[in-house]
This record gives sequence, structure tokens and C-alpha cells, in this order.
Amino acid sequence: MVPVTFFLALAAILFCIGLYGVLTRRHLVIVLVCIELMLNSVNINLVAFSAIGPFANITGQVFTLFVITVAAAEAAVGLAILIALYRNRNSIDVIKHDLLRW
Amino acid sequence: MIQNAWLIPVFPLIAFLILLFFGRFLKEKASYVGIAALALSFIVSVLVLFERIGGETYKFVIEWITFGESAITMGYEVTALNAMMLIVVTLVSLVVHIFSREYMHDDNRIHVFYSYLGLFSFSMLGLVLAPNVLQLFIFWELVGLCSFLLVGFWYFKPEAAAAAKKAFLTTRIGDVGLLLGLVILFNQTGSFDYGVIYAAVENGLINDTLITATALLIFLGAVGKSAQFPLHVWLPDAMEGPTPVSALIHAATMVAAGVYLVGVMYPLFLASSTAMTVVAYTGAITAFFAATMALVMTDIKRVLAYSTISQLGFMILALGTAGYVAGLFHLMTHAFFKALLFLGAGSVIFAVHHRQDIRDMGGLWSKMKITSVTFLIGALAIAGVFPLAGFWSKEEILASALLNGDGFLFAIALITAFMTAFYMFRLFFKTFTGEYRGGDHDDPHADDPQVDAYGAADVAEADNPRDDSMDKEAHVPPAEDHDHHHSPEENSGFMTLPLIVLASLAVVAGLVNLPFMGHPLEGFLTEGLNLGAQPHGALWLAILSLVVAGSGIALAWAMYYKGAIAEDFFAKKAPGVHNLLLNKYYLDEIYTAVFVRPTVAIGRFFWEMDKSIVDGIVNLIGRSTSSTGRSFGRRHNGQLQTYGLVSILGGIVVIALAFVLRGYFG
Amino acid sequence: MMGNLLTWLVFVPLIGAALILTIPRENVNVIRSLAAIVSGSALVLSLIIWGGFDRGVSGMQFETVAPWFDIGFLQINYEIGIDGLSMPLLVLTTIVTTLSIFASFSIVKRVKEFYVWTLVLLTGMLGVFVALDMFLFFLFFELTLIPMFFLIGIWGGKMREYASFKFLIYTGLGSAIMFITFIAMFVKGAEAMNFQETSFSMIRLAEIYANPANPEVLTGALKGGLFLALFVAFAIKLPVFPFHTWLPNAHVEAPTAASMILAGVLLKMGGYGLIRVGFGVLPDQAARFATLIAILGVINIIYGALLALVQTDLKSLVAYSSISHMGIVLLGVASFTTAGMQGAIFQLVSHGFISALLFFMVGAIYERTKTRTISELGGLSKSVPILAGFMLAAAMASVGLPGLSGFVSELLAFIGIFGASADLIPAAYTIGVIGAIGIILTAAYLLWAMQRTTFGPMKEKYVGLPDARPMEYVPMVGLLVLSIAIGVYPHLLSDVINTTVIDIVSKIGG
Amino acid sequence: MTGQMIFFIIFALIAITGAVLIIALKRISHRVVSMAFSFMAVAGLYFLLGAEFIGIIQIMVYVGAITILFVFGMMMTDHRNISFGPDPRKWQQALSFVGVATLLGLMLYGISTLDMHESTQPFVGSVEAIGLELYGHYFIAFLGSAFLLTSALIGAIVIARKEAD
Repeated sequence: MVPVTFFLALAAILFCIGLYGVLTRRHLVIVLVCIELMLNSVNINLVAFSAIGPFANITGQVFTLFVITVAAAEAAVGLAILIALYRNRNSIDVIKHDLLRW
Repeated sequence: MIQNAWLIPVFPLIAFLILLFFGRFLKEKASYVGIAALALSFIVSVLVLFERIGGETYKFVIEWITFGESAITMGYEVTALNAMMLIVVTLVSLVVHIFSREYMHDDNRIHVFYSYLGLFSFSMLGLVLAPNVLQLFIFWELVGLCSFLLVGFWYFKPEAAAAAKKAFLTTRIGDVGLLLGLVILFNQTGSFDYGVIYAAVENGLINDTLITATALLIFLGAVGKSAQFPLHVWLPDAMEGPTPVSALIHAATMVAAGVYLVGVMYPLFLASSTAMTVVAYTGAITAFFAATMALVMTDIKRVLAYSTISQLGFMILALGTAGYVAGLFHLMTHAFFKALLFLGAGSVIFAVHHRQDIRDMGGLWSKMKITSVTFLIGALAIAGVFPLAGFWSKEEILASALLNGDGFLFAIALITAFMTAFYMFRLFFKTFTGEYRGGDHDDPHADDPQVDAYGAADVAEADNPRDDSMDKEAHVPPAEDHDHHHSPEENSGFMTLPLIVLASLAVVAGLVNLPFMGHPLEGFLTEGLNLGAQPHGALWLAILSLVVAGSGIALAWAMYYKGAIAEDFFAKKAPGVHNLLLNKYYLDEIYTAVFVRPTVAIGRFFWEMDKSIVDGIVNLIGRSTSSTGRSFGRRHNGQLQTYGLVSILGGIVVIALAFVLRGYFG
Repeated sequence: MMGNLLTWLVFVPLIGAALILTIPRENVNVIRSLAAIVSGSALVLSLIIWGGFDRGVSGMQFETVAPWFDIGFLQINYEIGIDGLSMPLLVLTTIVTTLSIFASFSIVKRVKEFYVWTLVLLTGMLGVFVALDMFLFFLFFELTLIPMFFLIGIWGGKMREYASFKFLIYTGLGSAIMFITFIAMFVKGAEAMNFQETSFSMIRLAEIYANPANPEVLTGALKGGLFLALFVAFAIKLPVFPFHTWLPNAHVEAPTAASMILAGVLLKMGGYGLIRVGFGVLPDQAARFATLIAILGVINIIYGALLALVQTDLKSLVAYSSISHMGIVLLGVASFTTAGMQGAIFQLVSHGFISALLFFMVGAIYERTKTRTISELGGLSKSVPILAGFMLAAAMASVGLPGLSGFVSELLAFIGIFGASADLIPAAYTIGVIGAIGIILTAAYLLWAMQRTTFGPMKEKYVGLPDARPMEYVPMVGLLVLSIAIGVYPHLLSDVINTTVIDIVSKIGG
Repeated sequence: MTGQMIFFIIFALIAITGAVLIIALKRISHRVVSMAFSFMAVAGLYFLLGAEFIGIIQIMVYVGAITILFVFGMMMTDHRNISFGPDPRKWQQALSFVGVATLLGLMLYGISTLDMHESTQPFVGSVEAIGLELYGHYFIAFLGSAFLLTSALIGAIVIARKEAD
């Protein structure tokens, strides 16, 4: 049996890769993709705990479902914003969009 | 009548209040209010004097302020000394009131003038009646205020305004010394009353360093008020005020207050020999010093001003050399003949349309008979010629200077007596004899150093462009209407009557303390005070003083009447000295350079320092907080990813901290 | 009604302010008269209390103690009362505020708010002088800051924002320090009674600090620190040398009425606080720092006078003269003699009247000539004789001419400083002499200013100036008559103050 | 090395390389495809853990819908330009790598020191159990997510549509 810690480690790795992607990539789509990746790593944790965690029960998986719905909604809205941004600023470089400041 | 001696100062106070509120309506008749008030005071003070001679004294005191257990009281007291002073002050003030009715006749602020005169008489009489040193100090300052107001009466003249401020400030320096003296005295003796202080001094309650200190501090007050050597600079400038003011304040009463103060606090001075020598020497130096300057003055009022300073120096010298009665006797006689001289000068100035330079006068003997005769009597009196008052009092002072043992003081006194005779008669001959030199209108001596002090600003000058328009109606009518008969002639009764009264007094006053009548004044003044034997001069001293006075008059006669010696004989011989005297030993310039300019400089330095450093720090704190805030603000560059990074780093720090604290790494 | 007369006095202005709020802003005259009536009634109330004040008793009178609120062991009650020290200051406040309301009838901008703020300020000031509970004292102390901030900020001169902010932050800092010290005192007080009894009341704390249950809690260093912090807090308010820079800005920019109140009353709260809390609760520390206070007092006198000498703006000259006069308060207080203490309280009251009058005169002249720079003014006694006359009288009072109240306080302060015991202030004589030099400087700068403004030839541009209006006579005559009354017969004031002064000074065996 | 372990390692490797490629590759389209592979691997893991339903959902939603969504997003914007030029924020890359690395290190250390007692036998969640739980205990959450989805839908349309003018 694969011990839970392996899954947790994998999830951590994926999460950090996603985080690095969000912080550094300049292409907005990639940033959104990396966010999805981070959410995914959370799901791995949830499912891992629900399946082979210390108090294994179904709630982990139910939560994964919720996370997925949120992720989907977030992706949709993210892309909509991306498109609107592109149309107004005709650029999807993260650095260009710095209007929200003091 | 002695109980209601308090009426004496109250009459002029009522006059002051009436004129203050209703002066505008009275206008011309304001003088009657003033004269009436002073007449009443004079009558009451004469009655009080008679009762006082009968030996009665009266003291009435009420509680003024209490702090802790001790209390300060106020009230009034009649003693021998102030009974005499009451007569002198009320008489001279009455005479001046009458004189100035004519002199200030055309000034539309005459009611204000009389209200100030009333306030002055009130505060001077209050000073004299004060039962304790504090009340004396209170009225002392009020007198200073009145002199400030009266000297600055023609306030639209910048010189008058500056002179008024200078007078108040210089006397203020003396007053602060006096205040310190009496505060220390209060702390030592627990009260301000004369009796308590005399008792404390007698039975040595105060250690003698303190006695000398308080004596000198109190003497500093006298120096300030009686214009003695270091603080005398204000009196000549105070001549900017109207002449009746100079006669009343700067000749007879106020300046005598300093001598009165030393007289009143005499036991304190007697107790410390150093104080006595300081007093004596200050008096001598001032007398000599002022007399030298009087020799060269060309403005009639300034000559008299310096002569006042010199005579006051004589009085202080007398008091310094244990001649208590001599000093006070001279104070009384001097009050009369100096007031006479000033009023005489006033009537001369009024006659020659307000020009004060004696080189423009001359030959007035024939034109102004009464003024000339009375002026001559005054001059003889001050010079110390035989029958007149000046002879008796000055001889007493010379005696006290001689008996004091210090030859130098006696010598100085003699030389000053000679100089007094000389400059008085120089003035007399220049003004009254020879031909009238005041014919032409433009002022020939505009460039003369003293003239700029007053000449240029002399308001009455027809061709004076500067503030001609505003002051026309304010001060004195333009000289035009005097033009048709521009040669001066005798003034009306209001002016000459006072002159006659004072002249007769100058003659009679000496008899009060006749040696061969057993010195009645001395008996009157010293009873009840153990001041030791009063010095009396031998016959040869009387003759010596007569000779000195005579030679002074003769020299003046030779130079200015006969012309045997050229007028500027001395000026040519010693131009340097002449120039030095002319510029009043450059004292004003020295004082400004030594005191005024550095204080202002220090003030400016502190002001800059205050603005830049103290305020700077405050503003710095303000600015630095706002600038750090602004610099943090600039970090927000809108880059989302930078924010993300910063929050992650923060997160890491927190997690690491949690690990460490929870001992994970255990 | 008789019972809590003081509470009525303190809160009548607040009620007045509320009333004014109801009046629409257009009918300005109704607002003005209502404001005058309200502050007039406060004045009448204070005079009733002055009449009812029992001169003999040394403790607190007209006391009211009511529990206000308590959190846990923190028991704060609404404790007010007056004694010889606060009685004259109370009357001074009502008089100066009423007269300043009369003086502010010439204000046309946002009149309604002006009077609301003035009345709130009046409540704050009255509260400070009556509060005996430290928390309440702090609350009223802060209450006075905000209205004055707005008064200067809205109706002020050109640099009013800078001046009002500087005033707010500077004095706000002072009151913050004060608050922290109060809390420290409260906690240490509770600790000293090992927590059986906790109290914010000044009187109770004074007793606790006098004889604490376990004395080792109240170490000398602690009490010294507390006193110094208090001294700094009140030194900012009573401007003492290093902390004085807010005063000239605040004064120059404040409108006439506000600067009358600021100089007349607000500075006195510093002095009052120092005596009430500093000397009341920690008398032994006050004695310990007496020399320091005396020296600071003298520095204040000389520094204020020297700076006033070189001012070009008449109003900042008067502001610096206030600093110089407050130095005399410090001198009197530090001497710890009955004369000195009474001199200090006299100076608080007399300076209140005189500086209010001076500021009113400067304001009146500014209204007419539109300039305050001394060099531009001149010959005023020709163009506006009555105003110039009152100005001269005010200057004379400020110089300390006998017959006016300034002299009495200076005399008492000097008697005090010279009478100070040698061990308390070793260099009392030298300090006294230097202080006396201050008097000469005061005469110098005031007379020099008077010479340049009122005397001298009349300037053409000031020919047709309107002289004093009837409404302006009220503050002028009122303040001058009061100053003369105290100057001529100070017994009026001294018998009220005397018992309290003896009580304060006896604390250290004065 | 049980079969499960082998599959686990395979799927893990695919997932990690897919994730790394998302960041490393240049062309956008390649990156989106590598995303899809990575999500496929994750789905595989779910199956490994016995959560088939979740696995299927994962495939449908992530690999299917969201990838297509991103392809559209990519198409709409200028996918042709390869790079944006030099990154003006010089410290950003390095600092964030260091930050993320330490975060990873901390997490892994935390995980490694975790002493979770092994559950005896693995729990196999059936779809029926999920359904009961979903409509029973978490019914409100379910409705919440429904609202969430509809609002996201409407929001996306409103934001993305061309302005009327």
C-alpha cells in the first residue's frame, strides 16, 4: 500500500510548482493554468486523506467535488477577465496591468 | 485736619477722572478744574503742615493683600519730611497748572494735558504720603508713567515718542533695582513699613552685606529716577515735553523723588558706610559731570536740564556725606528756583514763537521786564548769591561735604558751584542782554548738533514741510499771526503771576533754615530720628562760597555781556573738550552700542535659533513621518506578482517561526 | 439645583451649543445673542459659586461624587469639586469666554459653527478646572483640543492649517503623555494599596502617595519619573522653553476671539494641572525638582522677552510676551512659599485678563488696518485714539505697572523666589535677579512696540479709520476694569486663594 | 514494490513533469497540452486511490472542459508572440524560486515528521456514499455551489461580451 505521506509530498510538490508558475510567468493564461494546478494538488490531498487517511471516510471526496466546482467557476471567470483585459489593454502581459495601485 | 490728609492726593485724582471722561466738553475750561483741585490740595497741605509743626503725626493703614500669615498693608502717614514735601509739590504743581493755562492755550488737547497733570500730582502726592516702601514703589512707577505720558504728549513728534520711551525705560532699570531691594528687605524684615525696617536695621536683624546690598539696590532706584550719573541720559531728552511739564516733573517734583527715597530710607543708608560713600561719590560725579555739559548747551531747556541733574547731584552728595537736612533743604529750595527758571524759560520760548536756541534770543530785558527780573532772581538763587535761598542750602551742602573729611568731594563741590554760577549767567546774558537776534525766520542753526534733536521737528516752524498738515491745528497756531509784530513782548498775567510767586519764594525759602535762628527746619525734620549732629559751616565757608559764585558770575559777565573775552574763547582753546561736551560725552551712542544693539542682536540670534532649531525639530518630526509614509507608498507598484511574492515570503517567515517556537526542530 | 451647581455650570454651555444647532444658520443675530446669553448665564453661575465659596475651608467645596462606570477593578467616578486654586480660574474662564464671544461679533463666516465650537470649548475648559477624577480631567482636557483646532483651522489667518495641526498634534502629544502618566499613577496607586482599593481621584491618590500601604512600591525613582513626565505634559501646555513653538503659530493664525481664549484660559490649564496634579499628588518630587523648574521659569522669561523684542508681527510679539509671563508662574510655583504660590495663581488670573485684552486690541487694529506688521502701523493714537488708549493701558498692565494686576503677581512671585528656602533652591537670589532683568526687557519690547505703533506721526492711509464701536467697548472696558480692580485691591482674590495656598505649601513644610 | 506503488510513481512522475513543462515550455499551446497530461495523471491517481467517481469527474472537468476553456482563452488572445521580452523585475524570478523552494522544504519536512498511524484497511468510497453525503449532510453546501456556478456563468458572460456600442 502506498503510504499517505507520499501523496502529501506529491501534492506539496505540485502545489509549489503551481505557486512558482503563478509568481513568475508573465502570460496570464499560464498564471490561470498554474492556479488550476494548485487547486488540483489540494484535491489530491483531500482524496488521499479520504481514501487512506487516519479517519478514512467519504467527506474528503465530497470536498473534492466542491473544490472542482469552485475551480471550474474560477477558471471561467478568470478567462472572461482575461479576454476583457486583452480587448481593452490588448496585452496579456501581467506586468502591463498595474493600474490598481496607489 | 491731619486725619484727612488723604484728601490731598484725592483732589487731583478727581480732577484727572473728570477730565478723562468729560475733558472733550470742557476743552478750554479744563484748566480751571485742574487749578481748583490743586488749590484745594495746597490749602489742605498747608493746614496739615501747621498741625504737623504742632508735633501731631497720623498714620492710617488698611490690609491690602494677605498671603500665608503675612499681609501687606496700604494707607497714608504724615511725617515731618512728607509734610514739607506736600507743600513743595502742591505749590509747584498749582503754579504750573496756572502757567500752562496760557502756555498750552491753543493746543486742542489741553484737556488731555490737564488730566495727565492731575494724574501726576495724584501719584506724586501719593508717593509722598506712602506709609511703607511698597506703596512708595507703586506711586513711584505711576509717576514714571505720567512722565512717559507727558513727555510724549506731542506724540506725533517722533523725537518726543522716542524720548518718552527712553525716559520710562531708563527709570524702569532703576525701578527694578528698587523692587529687588524692597523684596529682599521684605524677606528679611517681614514687612514693608518704615518703622519695622528702621527697627530691624537698628538692632541688626539683617546682616550687613545684605544691608549694603539693599541700600545700593534702593539707591539704584534713586539714581534712575533722579537722573544720576549712569542713568541720567533720559532727562535732557525729556525736554521734548511741553515746558510746564519740564518745570513740574523734570525740575521740582519727580526727579526729587529719588532724593526723597534716600531721605526716607536714611537709617538703612546710615547703617552701611560703603553705601554712604557710593552715594556721595555718585552725587559728586553727577554734579560735576552735568555742570560741564551745561557749559556748552545752546538750547535753553537743555541747559536747565543739565543744571537740574547737577543740582540733584549736589543733594545726593549732601545725603551721602551725612548732611540729611542739607540735602532735603536744598531739595526744597531747588524745587522753587528751578521751577522758576523753567517757567521763565517757558515764557521766553512762548514769546519767541517756540524757538529754544539761545543764540536766536538776546535783548529781552527791555521787552519782557517781569520775566527777565524773575529769571535773574532765579539765576542768582541757583548760583548761591547771599540773601537768596540757594546761598543757604548750597552753603550747608558745602559744609557737609567739608566736614565729611574727604577733601576731593569738597573740591568737586566748589568747582561745580563755580560752574553753576558761570553757565547760569551765560544763559542769562545770552537770553536777556545784547540785541534781539531772533529777527529772521529760517532757523540759522539747523545744522547744529543739538538743533537736529529738536530744531528740525519744531512744529511751529512755518516752513517745516514734514508733518505740517496734520499738526497745524493740533499743536500751536502757525507763526503767521505773530508775524505783524514779530518782536517778543511780555506775556499775560497767567504766565507772569507764577513767576512772581516763585521768585518771592526763591528769596524767602532760605530763611526757613537760617543758622542764626537755630536752624528751625533742621529741628522740624530731625525730631524723632537719631541722625547725629547735622554739619554746619563756619562763616569763612559762607564767604568762600560767595566768592566762588561771584567769580563765576563775573566771568560770564566778561564773556557774554562786555565781550571782553570772546564767546568762543574756550571753544578755540580746547576744541576737543568742547566737542566732547557738546556731544554729551557720546554717552547715548555708547549706551546704544553697549546695551541696546547687543540685546537686539541676541534677540535676533535666539529668534533665528528658535525658528530653525527648536521649530526645526518639530517640523522635522512632522516631515519625516510623512515622507517615510510616502516612500512606503511608492513600493506599491501595482505588480500583482510582487504582492504575491511578498505575501509568500511573509508566510514562510511565519511558518518557520511557528516551527521554531513549537520546537519542531526540537 | 443648589447641590450640583458645578455640574450645571459645566454643562450649561453644552446645552447652549445643542440649542444653537437647532437654529437655522441664516439668522445670525439670533445665534449671536443666544451664544451671548448662554455664556452669560455660565458667567452668572460662576459668580453665584464665587459668592457661595467659603473662604475659610481649605478642602474641596461644591463636591459631587457619582459612580460613572467601572470595568472590572477599574472604578471611575464622576468626581468634581473646587477649592481656592480652581475658583478664580473658573471665573476667569467664564469672563474671558463671554467677552470673547462679544469680541467675535465681527465674524461672518460660518457663524453657527463658530459659536457651537466656542461653547463646547467653554464646557471643556470649565470641566478641566472642576474635575477631580484624573480620567475626567483627561477627558475634558482633550475636549478642549478639538474645538480650538477647528476654531484656528477654519477661521484662522493664512497659514491656519499648519498652525492648527501643529497645535493639535503638539498639545495632543502632551495630553497623551499625561494620560499614560495618569494610568501609571493609577496602577502604582492600586499596587501601593495592594489592590484592596483603586481610585482615579486626585485627592485619594494624593493620600495614597502620601502614606501608601506598602511604601516600597513607590520608589523615589518611580515618583521622580512620574513627576517629570507630568511636568513635560503640562510644560507643553503652559509653554515652557523647549516646547513653546506651537504658541506663536497658533496665536498669529487664530482669529481674535480664539486667541483671546487660547491666551486667556488654555495656557492656564497647563499651570493649573502642574499645581493640582504635580504639586498636589507628588509634592516631595516637586520640591526635588524645584531648582529645575525655577531655572526653566527664568529661561522662559528671558527667552520670551528677547524673542518678543525682535518680532515684526504685533500678534507674535504678544504671543512671545505670554511665554515670558508664564515664566513668572513657574518662578512663583518653584519657590514653594505662600507668597510665590499665590503670585503664580495671581499671574495665571491677571495674565488671563491682560493677554485677552492685548489680543483683542491687536485684533481690533488688524480689523481696521488689515496689517499686523509693526513697521507698517504708526500714529494710531491720532487715527484711532480710543483703541490706542486701551492698547497703551493693556501694554502698561502687561509691563507690570502698579495699580494693574500684572504688578501684584510679579511682586508676589519675586517675594516668593527671594524668600525660597536655601536648601530648596540654592541659587534663589541669582535666579531672582535674572528674572528681574526679564522685567526690564518686558518694558523694553512693549514700549518699543507701543512707540512704533501708537506714537509717531499719523500715516495717510489710516486717516479715516472708524474708532471703537459700542460693541467693542464691552470686552475692552470689562477686562481693563478687572485688571485695575485686582491691581488696586488684590484682597478680593487673595482671600479666596489663601487657604488653599497654605494647604499646598504646607505639604512640604513650606 | 507492489503494483500500486509502481503505478503511483508513474502517475506522479507524469504529473510532475507535466507541471514543470507548463512553466518551462515556450509555446502556449504546448504548455496547455502538458497541463492536460498532468491532470490525466492526477485522475489516474484518483483511480489508484479507489475514488473512481472523482477520477471520472476529474477527467471530464479538468482534462476536458477546463483545457478546452484555456485553449479558447489562448486562441482569443495573441498566442502567436512567443515571449514578452526581458523581465524588468530582476529579483522577482530568483526571489520567488528561493521562497517557493523554502516553502516546499518546510512542507516536506512537516510531512516527513508526521506520525500518522496507518489506517488498517483502505476505505473504498462508492458513488452511492458520495451521493448520500452530498444530499444529506452537505446539502446546503451543494446548493451553494450551484449558486456559485450560475453566478460564475453569468459573470463570465457579462465580462467577456463585447460592449454594446
